[in-house]
Amino acid sequence: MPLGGVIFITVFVAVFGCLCLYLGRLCGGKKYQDAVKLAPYECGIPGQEKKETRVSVKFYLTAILFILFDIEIIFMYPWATSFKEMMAAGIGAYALIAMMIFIAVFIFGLFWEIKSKALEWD
Amino acid sequence: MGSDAFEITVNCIKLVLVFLLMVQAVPILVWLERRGSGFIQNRFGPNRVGPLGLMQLLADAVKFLTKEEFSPKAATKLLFYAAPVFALIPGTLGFAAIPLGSPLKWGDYTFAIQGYDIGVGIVFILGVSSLAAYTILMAGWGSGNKYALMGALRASAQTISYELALGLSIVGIIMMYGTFNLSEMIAAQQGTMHFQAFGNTIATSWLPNWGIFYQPLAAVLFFAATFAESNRLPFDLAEGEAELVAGFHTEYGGFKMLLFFIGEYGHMMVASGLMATFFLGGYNIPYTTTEQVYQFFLGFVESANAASALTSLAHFIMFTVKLGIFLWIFIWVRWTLPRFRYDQLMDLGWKTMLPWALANTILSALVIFAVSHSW
Amino acid sequence: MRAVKVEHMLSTDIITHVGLNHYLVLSALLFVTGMAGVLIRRNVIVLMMSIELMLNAVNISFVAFSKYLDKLDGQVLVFFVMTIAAAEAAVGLAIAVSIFKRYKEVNIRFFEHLKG
Amino acid sequence: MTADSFLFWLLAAVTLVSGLSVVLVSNPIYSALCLAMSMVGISALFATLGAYFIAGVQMIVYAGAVLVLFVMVLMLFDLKTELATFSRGKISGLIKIATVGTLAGFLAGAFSMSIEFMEKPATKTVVAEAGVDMSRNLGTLLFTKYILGFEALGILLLVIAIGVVGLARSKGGTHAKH
Repeated sequence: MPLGGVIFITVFVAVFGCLCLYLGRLCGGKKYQDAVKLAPYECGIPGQEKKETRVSVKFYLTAILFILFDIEIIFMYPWATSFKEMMAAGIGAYALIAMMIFIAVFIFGLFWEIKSKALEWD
Repeated sequence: MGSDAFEITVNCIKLVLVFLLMVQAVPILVWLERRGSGFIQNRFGPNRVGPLGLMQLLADAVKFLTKEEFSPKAATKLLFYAAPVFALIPGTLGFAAIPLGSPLKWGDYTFAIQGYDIGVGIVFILGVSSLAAYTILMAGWGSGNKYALMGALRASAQTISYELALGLSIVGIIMMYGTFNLSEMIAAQQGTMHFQAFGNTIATSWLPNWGIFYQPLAAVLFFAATFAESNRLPFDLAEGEAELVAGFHTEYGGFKMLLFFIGEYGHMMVASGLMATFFLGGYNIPYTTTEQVYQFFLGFVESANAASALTSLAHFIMFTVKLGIFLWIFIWVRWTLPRFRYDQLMDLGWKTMLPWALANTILSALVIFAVSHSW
Repeated sequence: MRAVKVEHMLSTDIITHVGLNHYLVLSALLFVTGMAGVLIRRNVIVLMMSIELMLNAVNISFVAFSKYLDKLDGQVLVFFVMTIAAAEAAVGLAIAVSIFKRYKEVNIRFFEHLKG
Repeated sequence: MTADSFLFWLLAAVTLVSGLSVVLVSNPIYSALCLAMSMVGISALFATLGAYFIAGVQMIVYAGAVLVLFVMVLMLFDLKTELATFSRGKISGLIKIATVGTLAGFLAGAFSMSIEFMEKPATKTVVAEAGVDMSRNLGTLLFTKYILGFEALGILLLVIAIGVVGLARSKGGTHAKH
């Protein structure tokens, strides 16, 4: 079972990364800290106190649309693997039409989003 | 993982070796990138330390090591330190799932020249590489710096947007080979071009049986999407210096930065490996099948074990060459194309690549359907 | 019969032989964890995460049944559950965010004032 | 202890601990990250059950998409501020804990009782190890028996995609604050 290998290498890499960090801490130069150095880096300008960042709502709208379309794409995967087998089994035309209806819905959604300017960034 | 202690041990060592292969490729790639960009821009690049500047890698590593360990006050310590460690994981896990050479038959054992042979190869790699978004978000938010946060949000929005085109462009390939398994895909691309159409076999002897000849559009889309996935120029909006300092790793330095570097190059290697596997026949030597190569080596050495080992080695070298070609394209593109604007980037992902990938899927389905009947 | 069963339980069999039961109990524990989250947390986004946890607990039992009853239908259902869960998360977050943008509030108690 | 059971216990522990910390950690961002960890654990558990394709989908959809959305929203709006983590009230808290406890008991009891009826199929040795064949059958099943549900989900996703854009654009309801 490859799962054991996956877990092994994950743990190994994590340990390797931690060791690297530790090594960096061990060999790192002298510690010198003052208020300016510890402040968030803002290209030399004194940082603003409040980190009230006005972020565009587009980011999360993109993320939501990503989820929805991603699932539609994932639905195509099992179909894609079994398409040839379904053709061999004689239900190829049926599978093709079923998928084309699904893709038509997908395309309609995509063009709706483009038309409604949900994907505009400016 | 294996049936007996010997096999398990070998498999574990193999995994570690694959990881080390990935890690040690990073300094070479950095050197290549710096020398290559010097070459492209008609300047020297690092050429002082050692022959051709090769020792520069060592000097850089030592420099990274001696940098002061530092974390800003506003940082959330746990996330700040966890992010670089996690940055290694997606690339490593993905790279270990790519076959690097033909399976080595040694006595009763068969060792796949890859970290692990996962049945659903592509799905696993896609799943693992989608975890990379966490690294970026953790680093950006954990730094407590607004540039870092902005860079992280941009980077993750970009990554997930191009994941759509990436995921959709390979549907045609999965359809064509009828499998998720990378080894089976490579096996299907052996020899010269031949395929079944309208009930009879069509064969040519002047083209290798590579995926790129069946799915050229998918190849372009996939390769473009992987650039965005690995945050490389021309899509490195996450670190547009003019606006965002250095993106989500603004506050990182020293070894932590190095770990991010390894993660990024790991991404590039996974992308190049997948490109080679899907479109250039993986480890196959062009125009030949694995069996032919094995027979060829069997003519030189008597033992089947040695011939199998030599076959694996030849295939591994072939794969490395293909990997190198794509990695070089990554570097080449960096100094050829200008950076996109953010809205252009998103438009390209959603409004151009996604519809084209859809068109590719529909076209592939129709063609496969039409061709498979002898009407 | 009973005594045999008890002895069976006391041996390390329960640790070394993982079966359907183990997966079901794990799924139940996860489900209950998620439910506890729904009941005791106040942040509406954490509530949604707890609901995701509950749905996933159910998915575990689906897949476990699918394996031990040797039928793939369970996996198809998992597929559907995932879709519904993702859709629910998308809509729920959209609502939560639009309320947050307007009222700067993500407390679930606050949402009671929004009725009628 | 065999390798399989060791993997199960390890993954079960990871999943449960991170699941519990989703509920118990007060910072929502940590909650979301713990939930992501838990999802990865669940995905690995699917793999131990031989459902490799579903495991991959779990990684892509949950760990890679849904939770990224959660984390993103939490970071965008910095929602951790000034909010009591747990709901107040001793009595209602007691009732809640009792409810959860009872439900847990019921579930565990129901499972352990129902298991006796299912011992026969449970002992049956199961499907092929390779995950590929499974997912292939999955596709066929999805497109024959569950075709209606499949198309319906396609339309559901379309409706949600349209609705979400409307929601994200909405300027608020009828009950304006000021």
